[in-house]
Amino acid sequence: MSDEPTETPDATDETGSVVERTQRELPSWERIRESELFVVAATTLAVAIFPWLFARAPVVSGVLQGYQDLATLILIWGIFAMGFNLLLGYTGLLSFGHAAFWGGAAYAAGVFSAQVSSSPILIILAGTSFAALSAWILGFISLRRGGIYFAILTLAFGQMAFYMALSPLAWITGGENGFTGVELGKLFGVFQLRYPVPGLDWLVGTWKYVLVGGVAVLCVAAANRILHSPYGMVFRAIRENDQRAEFVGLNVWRYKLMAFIISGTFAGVAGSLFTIYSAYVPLSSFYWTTSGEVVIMAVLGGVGSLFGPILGAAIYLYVENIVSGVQQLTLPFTGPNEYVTLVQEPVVLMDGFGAYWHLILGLVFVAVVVLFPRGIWGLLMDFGSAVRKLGGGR
Amino acid sequence: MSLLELQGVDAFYGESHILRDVTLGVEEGEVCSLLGRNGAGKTTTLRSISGARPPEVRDGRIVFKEEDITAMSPEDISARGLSLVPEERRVFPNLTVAENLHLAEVSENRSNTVGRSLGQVQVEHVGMTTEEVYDEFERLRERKSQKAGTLSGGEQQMLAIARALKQNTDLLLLDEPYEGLAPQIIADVEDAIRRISDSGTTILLVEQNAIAAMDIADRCYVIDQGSIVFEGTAEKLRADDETRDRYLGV
Amino acid sequence: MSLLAETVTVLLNGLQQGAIYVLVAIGLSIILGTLKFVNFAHGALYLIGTYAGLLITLKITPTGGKLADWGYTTLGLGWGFLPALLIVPILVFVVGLAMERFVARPFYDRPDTDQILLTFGLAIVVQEVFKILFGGQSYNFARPGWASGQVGLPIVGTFPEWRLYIIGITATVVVLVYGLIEYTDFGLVVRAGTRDAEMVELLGIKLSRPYLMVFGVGAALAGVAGVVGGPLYAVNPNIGTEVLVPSFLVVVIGGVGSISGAVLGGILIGETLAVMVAIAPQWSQVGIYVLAAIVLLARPQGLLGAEEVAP
Amino acid sequence: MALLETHNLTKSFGGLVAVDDVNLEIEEGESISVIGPNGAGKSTLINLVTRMLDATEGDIEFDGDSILKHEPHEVVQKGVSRSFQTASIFPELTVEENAQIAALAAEHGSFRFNFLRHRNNYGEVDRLARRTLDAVGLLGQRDVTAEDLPYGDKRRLELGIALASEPSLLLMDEPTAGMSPEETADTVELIEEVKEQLDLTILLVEHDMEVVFNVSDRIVVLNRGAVIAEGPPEEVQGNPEVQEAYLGGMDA
Amino acid sequence: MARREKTDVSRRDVVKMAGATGLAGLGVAGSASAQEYPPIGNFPIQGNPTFGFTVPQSGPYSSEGQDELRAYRMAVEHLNNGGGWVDNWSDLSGNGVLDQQIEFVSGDTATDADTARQTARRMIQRDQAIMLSGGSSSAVAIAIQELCQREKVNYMCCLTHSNDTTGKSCVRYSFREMFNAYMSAQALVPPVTNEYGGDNNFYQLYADYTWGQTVQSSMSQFFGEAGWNEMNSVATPLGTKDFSSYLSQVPRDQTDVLFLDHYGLDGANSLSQAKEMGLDEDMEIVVPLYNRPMAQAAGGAIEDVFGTVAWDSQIDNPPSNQFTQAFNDRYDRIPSGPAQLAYAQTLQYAAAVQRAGTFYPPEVIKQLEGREYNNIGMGQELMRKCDHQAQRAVPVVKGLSESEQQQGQFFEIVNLTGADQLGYSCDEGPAGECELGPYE
Repeated sequence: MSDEPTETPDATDETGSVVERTQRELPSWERIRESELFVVAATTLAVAIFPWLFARAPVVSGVLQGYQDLATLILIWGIFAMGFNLLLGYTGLLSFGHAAFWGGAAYAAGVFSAQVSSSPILIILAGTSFAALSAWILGFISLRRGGIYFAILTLAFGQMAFYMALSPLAWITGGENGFTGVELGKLFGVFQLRYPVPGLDWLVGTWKYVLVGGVAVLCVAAANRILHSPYGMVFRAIRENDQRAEFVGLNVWRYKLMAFIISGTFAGVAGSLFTIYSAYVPLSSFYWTTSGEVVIMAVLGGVGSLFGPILGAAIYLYVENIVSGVQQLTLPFTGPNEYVTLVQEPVVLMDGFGAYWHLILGLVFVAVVVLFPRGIWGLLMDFGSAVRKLGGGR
Repeated sequence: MSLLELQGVDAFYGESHILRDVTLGVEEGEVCSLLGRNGAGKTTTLRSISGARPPEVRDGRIVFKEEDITAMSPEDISARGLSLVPEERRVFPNLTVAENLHLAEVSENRSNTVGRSLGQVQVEHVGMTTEEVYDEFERLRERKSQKAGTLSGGEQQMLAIARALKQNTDLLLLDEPYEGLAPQIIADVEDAIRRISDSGTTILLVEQNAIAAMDIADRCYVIDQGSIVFEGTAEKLRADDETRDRYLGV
Repeated sequence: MSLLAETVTVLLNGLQQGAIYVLVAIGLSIILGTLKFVNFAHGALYLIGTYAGLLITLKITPTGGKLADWGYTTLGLGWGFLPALLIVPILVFVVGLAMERFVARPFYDRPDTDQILLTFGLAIVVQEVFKILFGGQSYNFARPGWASGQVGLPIVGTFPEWRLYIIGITATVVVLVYGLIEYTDFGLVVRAGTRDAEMVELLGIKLSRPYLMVFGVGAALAGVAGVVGGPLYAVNPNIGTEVLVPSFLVVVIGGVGSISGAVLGGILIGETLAVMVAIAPQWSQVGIYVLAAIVLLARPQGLLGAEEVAP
Repeated sequence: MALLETHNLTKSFGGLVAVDDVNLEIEEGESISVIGPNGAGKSTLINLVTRMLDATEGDIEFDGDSILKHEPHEVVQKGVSRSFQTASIFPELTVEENAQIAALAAEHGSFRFNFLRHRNNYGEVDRLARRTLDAVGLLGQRDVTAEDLPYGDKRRLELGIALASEPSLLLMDEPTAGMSPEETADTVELIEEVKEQLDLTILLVEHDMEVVFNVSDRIVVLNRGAVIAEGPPEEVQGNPEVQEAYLGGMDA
Repeated sequence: MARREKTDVSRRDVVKMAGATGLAGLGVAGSASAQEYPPIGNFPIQGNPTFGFTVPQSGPYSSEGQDELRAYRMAVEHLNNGGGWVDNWSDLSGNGVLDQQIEFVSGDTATDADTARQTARRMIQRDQAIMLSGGSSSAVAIAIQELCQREKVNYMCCLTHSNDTTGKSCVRYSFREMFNAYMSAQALVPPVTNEYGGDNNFYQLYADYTWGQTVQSSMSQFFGEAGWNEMNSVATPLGTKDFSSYLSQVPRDQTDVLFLDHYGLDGANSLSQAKEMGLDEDMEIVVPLYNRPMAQAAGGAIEDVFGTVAWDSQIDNPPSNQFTQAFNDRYDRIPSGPAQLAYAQTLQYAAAVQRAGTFYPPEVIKQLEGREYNNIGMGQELMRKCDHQAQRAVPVVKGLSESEQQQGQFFEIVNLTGADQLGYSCDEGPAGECELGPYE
């Protein structure tokens, strides 16, 4: 501690400025990775090659057993989970009622498409606005209480939305049958969503994917920006010590409400895209299991990061749609249908394996909660940095 | 050997080092007083002795009746005949006076919970009966079906002491029993402490009200910044102006 | 049917429907109040109770699930209902003890959110295990023969005997639990521990055992609910989660940690359902959520919640 | 006019009166210490002024306006900042971010719709944060995660957070609790430094007499919720009533 | 519902366009004969033709789904290798379909429209299924057939009873062998009036969604026409488990017959609770549509309760017996109604492909439309061109007592109400609301 108050940082602490200088000269991998441009570019690239890799690439897609629409669906849920995580992972609020925003947007988008305009962009705007508005109202009420009360209140409101759609509002929602009257027009009045993209269909498939992928990149960019805006810091401050945040002069309640609305808005974007994707709105989009699924995705993937929840969504949907169809679990490279067959006779590890998919997800989820609070993404990051260390890097 | 001995105890609250190499002993039958300013480490010492966590004792030993109790749980320590009357009394406001007292009795029926670890240690004192307690503290008898939360500060202090007496106490730890009490009430409490001491219970009294404590104590320790800075009889402390002035401000 | 008779019937129906929620909610409430532990897996205990009750009471033929695949053509002991009513609570009590020891205890110091996530995951696991073993379809849990009839009641005419038994069993259990908490040493320790756990330990009382007991008793109550509620509806792996959500509402309406609150909340929810059915059936399910929202906004600590709960 | 005034301020919990009819005036630029035995109501007083607790009776005026109707964050915005007894920081954020949060609240008010503006565009926030960290001597550790700081530095950061809110009145709740003698001395020095530098009015709650006598222009003594003495350190020290209630015993 | 042909373009159309720009589409290959028809949906087929079976494998109807899947598997085996009905149907060879061996994929619907649609998408897109079949609830069937219309893939409904499936939600690409609520009501009238008399007061509780509403309105209509007097009908919201409040409002002294228009689990609950309240002592109870999981969950409560089933192994005619026999030989169990539907629908489709000489969906559809047949054990039938609804006999059953019930046997057949007593013209009833949409 110096005796005299000094103005310049350099004088106060020389080591600090040295560190800073080295960082300026040698931009570290971490620093590049943090930069906004890099995040958006990397996301765009990943989104662009994802469907090819997943559904069409030689060997890889055969092993993965993926298909185009599942790639689309993963992005949609990825947006949902990523937005949800702004609330859970960054602000520390656990909502069990986000189905209300996903489902609300999906229905609003569907009804809008049938009644007002079938333009995909307008549909998304309509659904998203509806979700944001609902989030504002429900957040306003639910945030009166914290902790478990918040979780239970949001759960209750989500269920209320479900029962509203089921019965009293069945005249507009289609009740149990879901909403089947979705109308889809052309993107920007030009591109038919179902058409492949000329020249790029081997890569991204249809215009529908381009729309969803484009929105996904925008959402990642927006979420990334939010996290690097004052909000990102305030959210984390609230999660870690909301009393202190209040006593530095921040209106904690309003920031919490904003976190809720922002995450509800992301859920709305995703819900609207879901309507465009499936041209149908199932009643179960309001059911609390939908809220539960997004919780699982976020936690599974990793609540501490931007991309963790997207990974979580991918894993969840992959297991739900692909692994659940696996009848026999065989040892890799055994049996005739493998790309590399070592043993002709398949070595069966488990029969009727697919039926266990939900149980497996449940067990993995519990394991993540207990053992890896940073989720699978966190695990991968740790692994990555361990490898880099081994490789002699910093 | 002393009834209670602290041998070079270092205790931490999280990362902050509160007790530094504290060594003290309490002899059977005496009233020993630990004095010091607010924040000097008195409460931490008592919490360390009674097994409450935090603080964390990272170094040194606490020996009670020749048994090392450093790492024991509060209930095991209590079972060995050591009772704490904590700061701010900590009576259960949602229970009646009678229930508060009865709770202390529940701990006596603990053969099933701590019997094994109790081993051969002899329990010498048997706690007072409820009647004896009420005889001691008439006021509590009048209020026995009242919720403890509705009692006045002095009454709550009486209840906290009474509750400790109902246990099979050999050593009573009193943490600032006079805190926040009016002078007349302080006199009452002091009276009660004297009588308890006369009946043969050893007492370790922690106070920042040094004069009141010196009045009642046989022997005194003074703690400052987490270290023992004085040890001796109350007379010796009275005579030691410098210590009093420096560490106690009197 | 006269208006009076109709009203009384509706109220009686509500009481019975609320009774199951009361049983589940008391367990949730005392565990939350005493141990500060949020148990989203409480519904799973109800589920276990129901299946255990079914298997003790009857012999069933599994028609789906792995047990059927493995060649079990009949399952169950067929001992009848009364043995089930005795055995199941003990069984679920033991399950509750195990849950406290291996699930809850390591998580007492973790934030609420982690507790919710953990037990939510656990609830999924339990439900899936049942689904895999017994199949997703429903089983008929026949009411015991001695209680399957009607009883004549003044004003209402007749009322299903089994439903009266449910009200009776629930009332008895509630009184027993109330007595346990209010008039025993165990209850005294629990009530004191709810307020100031450290002080209880400083008094020489080990709390881990009473905590274990609280969890066990709470679980056993869910088990009782499973046995008496099972025969009301078809039995399938989803009943656990179905009962959980309204039970949580009961807890927050009544006030955390309060037995009488849980009773009041349960009756309110049951009556709301029953009355809404009579007035505006379309809105009956929505009604209980609206009720919960109103209560929570007007009285955040719940109707009989004494403690000011941290926001 | 005084910067902070309390009029007949009273707070009772159930039957217990923790703060009893307190009338306090703090002039701008003054350093005041509130002392008193444990349970005298010192912390309650701070909690009342920062609106953490609702007053039972009486009024609190800051800069001439009653603040009783305001939320805690609004009071901070008006210029009343506080430090907590235990280091109340944001453990998983870096030291710099800890300060930035407070600086942000100071520069941008309690709430703003700026969720799409990059943080790099807030130079003034950064400058304020750095200046504050410099003032508390933590600038060199600005990239360290707060929870990894040694205890003394955490308390320093705690003070830094309070200062980054750009207060005109700083309330400090036992800033040296749990510190070693050296740390305590450093802290006293630090308080005097920042007071000079930032032109602060300080209300200090403290039990360490050395700290109190070093730092304060005026001392207020509380006992059982009520003010029993008030005045310059030397005067208070000699006051027999204070001796009796706080330092001594009944028959001193 | 709004028409969507304007905006609807199949992927194969698009592939053509992509091809025109000189780029590889989704990989058009196929035999020369297939080239006679333009690509549409998953036509032309690459490799072996694949059928997709969407059945509930989890959830409350999973046992029913398993039975359906057994029947589907058997149907594919028979198509490929002969056996069962294949041996008797002149259209079918027993050597695959159009001499191509059939493969199949199965997927879970979980009796949830969302899951079902996701599964169907996977089958259409990844597995290139040329035909889908399955479903054990109307919401699922409607959700899938709507997708099939968009994707131009044939869909053969399995168990779906709602009027809407071939009413206002009907589509060109879907066909229903199963009868609907409208026909259930018609079928129930003769035996029920015969048993309980022609002048009764009846009361209905119905599930408040499209299926329940169509059952309710159909019962009102036909029992009203038969001279019965409807006292009231009360909607019970979906999600209701406890019907006691509704049941206690039924006026015991005036009601002669109570209709419980609930399906599956809800039906089991409402019926058990009605019996529990002793309503059966004062009135007769009718449950318009039975299925096995429901009977199982209701146990003895179904005793003497009238209802209809898709099919029952006790129906005594050569195709029925032959199916029961084949199923029993293959799986050692008695087939359920949906199993018969699953088997029949798969074979119907295959026969239509054989007749058309191509898998080209519009041609297959034309072969199915207006087809008359009498080979699946339901008497003389007609697959109507106007709404794709089979006009066929409906089995009316009565529940057996608990002691008489055994594995796979829950009902006794009371009547097989013939096709001539059922049905409605193409401009009335549900068909009046049906617009099938385009072939291509």
